[in-house]
Amino acid sequence: MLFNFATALVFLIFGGLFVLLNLGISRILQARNPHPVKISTYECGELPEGESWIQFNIRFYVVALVFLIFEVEIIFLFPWALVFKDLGLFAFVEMMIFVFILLVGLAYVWAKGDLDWDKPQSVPAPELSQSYEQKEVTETVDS
Amino acid sequence: MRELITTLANGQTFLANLPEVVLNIIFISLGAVVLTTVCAVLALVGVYMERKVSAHIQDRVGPMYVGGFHGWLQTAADALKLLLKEDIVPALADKKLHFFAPILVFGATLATFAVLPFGRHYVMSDMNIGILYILAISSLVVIGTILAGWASNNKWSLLGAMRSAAQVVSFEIPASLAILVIIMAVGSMNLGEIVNVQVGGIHKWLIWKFFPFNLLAFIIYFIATLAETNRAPFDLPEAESEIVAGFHTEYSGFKWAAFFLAEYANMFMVGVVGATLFLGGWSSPFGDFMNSGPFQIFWIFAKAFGLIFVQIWIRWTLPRVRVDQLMYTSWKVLTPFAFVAIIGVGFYMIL
Amino acid sequence: MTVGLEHYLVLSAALFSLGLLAVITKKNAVTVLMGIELILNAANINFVAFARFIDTDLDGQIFAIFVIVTAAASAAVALAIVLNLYERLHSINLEEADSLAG
Amino acid sequence: MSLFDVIFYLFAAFTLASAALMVVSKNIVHSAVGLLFSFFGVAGIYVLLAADFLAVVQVLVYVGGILILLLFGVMLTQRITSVDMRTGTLQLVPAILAVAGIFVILFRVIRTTSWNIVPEAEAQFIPTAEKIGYLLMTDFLIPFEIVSVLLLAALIGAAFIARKGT
Repeated sequence: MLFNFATALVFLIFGGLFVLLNLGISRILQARNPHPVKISTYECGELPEGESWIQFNIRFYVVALVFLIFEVEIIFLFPWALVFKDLGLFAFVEMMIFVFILLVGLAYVWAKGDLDWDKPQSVPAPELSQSYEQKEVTETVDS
Repeated sequence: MRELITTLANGQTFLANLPEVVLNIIFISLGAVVLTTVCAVLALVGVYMERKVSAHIQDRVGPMYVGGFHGWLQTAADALKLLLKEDIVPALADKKLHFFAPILVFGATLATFAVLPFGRHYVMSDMNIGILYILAISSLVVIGTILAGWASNNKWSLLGAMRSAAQVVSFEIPASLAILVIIMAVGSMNLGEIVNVQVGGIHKWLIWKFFPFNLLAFIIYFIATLAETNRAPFDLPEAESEIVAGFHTEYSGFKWAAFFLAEYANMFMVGVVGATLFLGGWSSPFGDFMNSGPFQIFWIFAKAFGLIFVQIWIRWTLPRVRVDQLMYTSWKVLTPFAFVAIIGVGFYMIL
Repeated sequence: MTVGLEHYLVLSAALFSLGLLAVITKKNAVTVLMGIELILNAANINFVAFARFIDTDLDGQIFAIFVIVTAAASAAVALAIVLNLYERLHSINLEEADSLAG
Repeated sequence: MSLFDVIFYLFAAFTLASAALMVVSKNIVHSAVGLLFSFFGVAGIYVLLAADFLAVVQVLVYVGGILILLLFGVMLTQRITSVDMRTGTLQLVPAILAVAGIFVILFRVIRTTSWNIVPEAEAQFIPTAEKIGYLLMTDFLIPFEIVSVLLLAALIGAAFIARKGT
């Protein structure tokens, strides 16, 4: 058992080392032309505006919350699934009660609309102004 | 792997003189190096395949020039180019975390390769809770993504990272529940044992067992992993029309390549796990025919690349979904159906 | 094998102390929560160590699983409260949040 | 000192160092990274204690669940500039003294107690997941079902509180 986990750990470390090694190689090979514009924050060529702070929607939190609760449920479901073959009906009923209680929670957040993200409202397409349309047409003809 | 080491230690080679601990360390490191290379090469193959398949789907030819035959060296040349590129770190970025995030993401991806069975004896770490380990270690990738987005100190990076994290965690639940169906049927979390019950031909594959519930579970698993690897039609975190390149907007050079390699390695990992759980893993679909030694590696690769091909095919067929549709798919379609599959299999097994 | 129960217990005690330090010194509510998680981890190490060295049944490990579950539930509720607080006060500094008037 | 001991000391040092990083760090995201390493180190300690299932659960729930939730909480409540991300500390010196005192007391207690350790032979490295499944379905059935109620309460309560804030 220790051998298996040690192997996994070595793999994790080697993955990191692989990136480090290549970063080192890259450091030797790469061209370096530092320029203040290069290291400014990228905003599609515009000058960066404001701080990179966005008021995130609280729904991100609710999704993470529902995920966490179900993740915890899953850590009980896995050992249950291992012994399910042997224990049969009894274990099945127990687990169904467990799952049902948690599905009530899912039903709650579902009914309260916590899982609905804001849908884009279907706005009728704005009428194109006459002059704009004409300009488009003439430009195409010209080119 | 363990047996191999013991045989070598007991054999009449020069290796027999070394203590077992040293042998273990040598072999684990060797395996790690080999699989790191395999992982990188697989990512390159995956990128090449994506380009070629997408090109043919769109009725063009894709890269044709580099390396002669159908541009097969194109991705290798791209990798070389990425090594030569300047590594730009934004002035406002958190330098330490900016550096650390790609390492974490690639390391976590490679760590999942340790337990993947490429054949009856070709598995580095035959862990008894292998599949749970994969689920656990994959969550490090999410953390790496959030850290990368935050460390870049860029609006789009952060928004992309949050989107990516929310998406991955939402789809992790249906994926885990679909995997659970297999564990119920086999009674083991060891990937090797899961394959062992499927040896003997295509009719023994677990996807056909408990029809139609395992098939349903496979479909759920496939869709969920599609979203977990940020593939189209669920590639919102990288929706270039909305948020530039998502969480790796501020990454360049090899740090960016690390994310890219990790993404394709993840695709491959997901394909191998899907093939192992549902499609017989390394076993041949024709019973004993071509089921020995190296053929096992061929079969697992063929199945995994088959799944990757379907992923690419879907990417170039379907348009991107909206965020609300994404959440709808995960919580209101896949999760309830995954529970239906579990309950259905439970009934099958009791009756 | 020289590493025994006491080594694990000392490690756990040290981890507990660090968590406690975070809880009593930090002003930010989220950091305080992180400290609480450290304390729970320390307790878990004790449970598992006892399960290994004193009571070789797995009861200690099951307890640890229940502790993890409780930690998850408490983190979920606590963070919800923190978010709520932030919406009201636009700060999650615990010194400013000592009013019960809501 | 055997290899096992060396690994234990490495993991212990790693866990404590990253926990210290979490406490010392002024930046809250750096604190979260410290916490990440610390959780990971504790998972390693679990493996050394022959609790393989628990180690994976530790990573799955703490790193994959709680830490992500914490990071989401940070992103939702902080202005993401380095100035505002700093978290101040209160009464540092007396707190360190008090905590050090507590640690010394704990250390003394651990050293002086005579622990009733069972013979080493019984403590083998055997897979635990299946046994935990049996125990949950038999001896720990009532707590197991209560957990579902607890989780339900946490889910509904937290969703309710979070929604009220907006």
